[in-house]
Amino acid sequence: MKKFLFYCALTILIAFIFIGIFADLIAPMDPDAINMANSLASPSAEHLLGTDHLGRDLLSRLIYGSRSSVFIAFFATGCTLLLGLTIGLVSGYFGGWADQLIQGVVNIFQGIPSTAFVVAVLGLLGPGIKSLLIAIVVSSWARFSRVVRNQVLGIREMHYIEGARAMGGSNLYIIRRHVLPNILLPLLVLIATRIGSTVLTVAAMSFLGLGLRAPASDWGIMINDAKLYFVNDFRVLLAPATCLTLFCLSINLIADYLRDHLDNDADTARIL
Amino acid sequence: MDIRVEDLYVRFATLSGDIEAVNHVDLTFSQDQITGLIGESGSGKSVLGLTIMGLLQSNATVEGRIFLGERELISLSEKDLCAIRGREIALVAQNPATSLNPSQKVGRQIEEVFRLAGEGKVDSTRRTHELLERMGFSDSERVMHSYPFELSGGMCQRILTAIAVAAHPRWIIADEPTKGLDAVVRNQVYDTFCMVKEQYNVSLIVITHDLLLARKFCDQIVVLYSGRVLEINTAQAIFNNPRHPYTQGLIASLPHLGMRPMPGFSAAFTDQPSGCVFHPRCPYIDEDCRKIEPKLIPVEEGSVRCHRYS
Amino acid sequence: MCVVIAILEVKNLSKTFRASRLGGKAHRAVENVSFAIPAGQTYGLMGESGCGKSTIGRMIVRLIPATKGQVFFRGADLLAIKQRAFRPYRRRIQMLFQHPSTSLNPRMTVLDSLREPFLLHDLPGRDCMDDRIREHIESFGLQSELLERRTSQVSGGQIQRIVLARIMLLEPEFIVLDEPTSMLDVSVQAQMMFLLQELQERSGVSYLLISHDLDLIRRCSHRIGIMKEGRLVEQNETEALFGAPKQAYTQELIYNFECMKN
Amino acid sequence: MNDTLRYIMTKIFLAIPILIGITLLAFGLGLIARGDPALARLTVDPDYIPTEEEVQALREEMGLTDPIFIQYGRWISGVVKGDLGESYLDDKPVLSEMLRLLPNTLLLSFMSLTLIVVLGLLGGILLVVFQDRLFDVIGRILSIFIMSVPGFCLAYFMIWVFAQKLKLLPTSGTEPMTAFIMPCLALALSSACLVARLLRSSILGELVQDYALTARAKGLRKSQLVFRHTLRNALTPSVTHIANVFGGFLGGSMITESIFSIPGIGTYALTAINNRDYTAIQGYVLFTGFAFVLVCLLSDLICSYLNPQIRLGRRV
Repeated sequence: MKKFLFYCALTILIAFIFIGIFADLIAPMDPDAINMANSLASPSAEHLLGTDHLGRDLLSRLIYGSRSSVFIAFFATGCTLLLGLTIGLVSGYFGGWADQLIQGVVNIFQGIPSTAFVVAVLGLLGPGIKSLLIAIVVSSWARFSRVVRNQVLGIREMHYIEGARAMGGSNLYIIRRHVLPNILLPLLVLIATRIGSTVLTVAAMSFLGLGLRAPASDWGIMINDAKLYFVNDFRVLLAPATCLTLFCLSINLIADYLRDHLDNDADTARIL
Repeated sequence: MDIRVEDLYVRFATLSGDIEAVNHVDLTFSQDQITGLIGESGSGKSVLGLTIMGLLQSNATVEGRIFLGERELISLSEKDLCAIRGREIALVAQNPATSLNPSQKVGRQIEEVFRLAGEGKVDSTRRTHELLERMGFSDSERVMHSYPFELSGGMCQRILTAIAVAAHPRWIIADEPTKGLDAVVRNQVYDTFCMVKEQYNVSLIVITHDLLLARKFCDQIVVLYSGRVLEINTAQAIFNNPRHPYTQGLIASLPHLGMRPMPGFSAAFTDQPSGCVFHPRCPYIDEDCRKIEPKLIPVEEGSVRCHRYS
Repeated sequence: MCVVIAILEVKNLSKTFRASRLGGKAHRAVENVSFAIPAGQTYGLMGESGCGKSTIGRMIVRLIPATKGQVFFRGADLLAIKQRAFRPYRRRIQMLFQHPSTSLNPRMTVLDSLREPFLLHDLPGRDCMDDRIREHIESFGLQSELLERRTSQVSGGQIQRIVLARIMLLEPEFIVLDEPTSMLDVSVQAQMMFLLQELQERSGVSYLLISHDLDLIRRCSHRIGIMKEGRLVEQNETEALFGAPKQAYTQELIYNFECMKN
Repeated sequence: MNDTLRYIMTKIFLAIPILIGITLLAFGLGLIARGDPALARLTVDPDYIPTEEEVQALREEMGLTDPIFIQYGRWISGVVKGDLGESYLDDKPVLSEMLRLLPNTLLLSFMSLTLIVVLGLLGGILLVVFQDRLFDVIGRILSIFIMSVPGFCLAYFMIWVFAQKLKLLPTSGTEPMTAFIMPCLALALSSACLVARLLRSSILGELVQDYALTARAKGLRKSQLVFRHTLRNALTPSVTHIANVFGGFLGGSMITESIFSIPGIGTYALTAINNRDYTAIQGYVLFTGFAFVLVCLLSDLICSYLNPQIRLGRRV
């Protein structure tokens, strides 16, 4: 059952990524083509999901929307991963004064709630994709590195690390061969949840008008556009909201499955 | 009241296949005796103890029967078992350091047993004091207000024993009471158990891999290997005249008795040998040993599961 | 008494751990410990848990830095050698740890773990290391089908053997045995110690055996040191120590062990 | 007791450098983003092109040529006196503006907190009690679904159902009190589901610990075991999570406040950002940071109460 849900979720996620990459080929229409004569049209053969208040094809906008969401989410998470992983590894593995210094900085960055942080940075840098990326990375690397550090601290005490050191393995060798493989699974859970929350943040910021700007196709912007019209035609709101929910659901299911797997791993080790 | 185990079979379903932890065991633990269950890790001795208490995890399948006097325990409902646990059969769990709730004061954890038995708050506190003093704590007031992590391993072990005897059960099952303890503390544990045995008139099942403790403390000893009983005898006879080749090898492995190693390793749960479970490691191996599983054969006052005595 | 050459000599070794939190006290784990280990022999270090005996082992192998003191290995002061220059010694001095459950990387197969010495050092037979490994572990009484398994599918006794086999690939001259059998059953302990003694006779390797089990230490070491709260209270040849223990603490320890046997 | 007191003092003491760090961060962010206020002020009138000397003079007058740490000192001494500066927009003092809007945010935050605590704890315990039965399975699937619905989608959905179709609740504003129901749900529902799941898994984790075996061997039933022993030990991760969420709420929830037109800290920050009002943003970062750190401090103290091992100085 769990496994089935996991594969479903994985299929959905891959589908989103696929649609995002090949948006140009898949989208039936130009997402920005305005046709005021045909605004808020119901679904038809021409417009499978109907049109929005400016007569733009809803389906095409959704497809292009997944491009920006998926792209920003993966790119921002990648940057956070690079920064957070490096800092967390250094802090956890080497310890000492470097650790103390890094933890001091991490504590300060963690002292501001992440949404407030993103909003503030965006407010100061002005809207746009670049500032959105910067805002997300700056506000989330600290939490990421903290998790990595705690994992590494747990592993550092293991005899196989000491054994490799006693055999003459360099720090780089030990990190590559012993530390990284053993934090991989928790790291995957972390990455999955980060991708999910990043998509949400991007949508939320676009919704507030701080992220991407209209007329770009983005789920958050579509929801923002829809807020004046959904009373009469709930469809214009439902479409982007469903996409967003589906994406988050698949991420949550994947993270949940990985977390279960994590526990099982620990359990088998304990029984035997 | 004796505890009688009839044809007990316990299996765990795990990801890497089924594990048969206890394999058709017939045993009688007689009243007023101390029975030692000895065996190495993977012999199923702890599982056997937990099965008697009905405390196995949900992935276990139990077949067979366990009698406490006339009552059959396996078929009892969870509610009836709760009435037996603590009041008729009590447990001293292994790992004293982690077997007490870390966020509750020790006093409250002992009082809880009295409260469960239906006593009032004041009475429970008073009796906890008495109990702790009996257990050899001179400053029972301070101990009662300590958290488990503020006490040493030996003290935690005594608290666990106190919890077990609090409701005056007929039986106590002690699971690895000396595991990981230093010699001095181990002797203290032994003294505590002797005291408990004398003052509380309780029958004990001691599950242990500590052969010396078993010899000194137990009347009857049961040797387990791969979930099967290999030999039952009095403690004297087991150590002075071990019959089963495994028992012989085990005793010869002790550092002060020569430390002569046995060949081979214990069989993995997932692929057990045919015939006698011990045959791959047995120095007296015979053709029958490979094919036919031996029965438990009575020899003098004990019994042994080996073809050589049939 | 004939003159024996010490392979390892520890002089005034001390370790103080800094306080782990604000306002805490520094912990003096080891204080001024000195002893010498003759080549080809076993030195037993006995003490109760928390007396600092494992810390000594880790300082000798340079897993943790010593606060004070010297460790001479064949005349060279190990603690004074620079990090880079120490690398050759990593082959000659090895350590076997207490907990089998964490001694091998759970994400690697046994074969991967055994390949590590070849990857880290220029050992002979590097081109056909898998064959060498197979041959090597069979001489340790292990079947080659173990090689494909992961740590969670191997028993504790087998893991300790695998780790020992890995150590012996490096052909060390000295091994610190930090409670190598305290997590194992008696019969497996006997096998392990028998194997270690056999190796000593064959290759002349010396051991520092750290344990809290007096019977084991007595059985397996040539010379014994008794530790209490970071200090070495008494040391002597095995039989002399048991024949005439001088310190009250030693007598108490021996008494406590004899107690269980009667 | 002595140890407990020392633990609390240490925690408070350790919060001070973090607070100082936040002031630095807030000041730094403002510094990076504001550009040259002197130039900005002189170019307000588009027809007038100031000379370099004039700009320089104003810079000196405004203290912009001083070293950065002196500027920081000036700013921080104002902050200590409760002066966060005046808004560029309407020259109103930032602090008093925020304090004026605070009650709405506080009300919303505390209502949501209550909802999360009640729903999360109750849900978590029920899921454990009915473990592996129908209630547990359906509850887990439902909760993971609700968790996945973003707050602002949920908000619009509720407006559509309860305000537009059923006409039960007002869509916006702060009057009457029922107006807070939907914003509160939109904020709290997904966190409540997350807490329930978190609590479930941590209680189950505690149930397989050794001490739970001892407790069961005493003859405790499962429900007694959960309430008397495992719940307290299992609460720590949930408390930390709730504190994180609640600390975020105190900084104002821009989206919810703007959807339901509630004048609060969030809407204040949003206006400030849309108008490039850097003093106000600076003040907002400082305010949310302080509120967040204090909430986290409180949650640390609650955790140390729940788990005496933390407060009595032993490693956990």
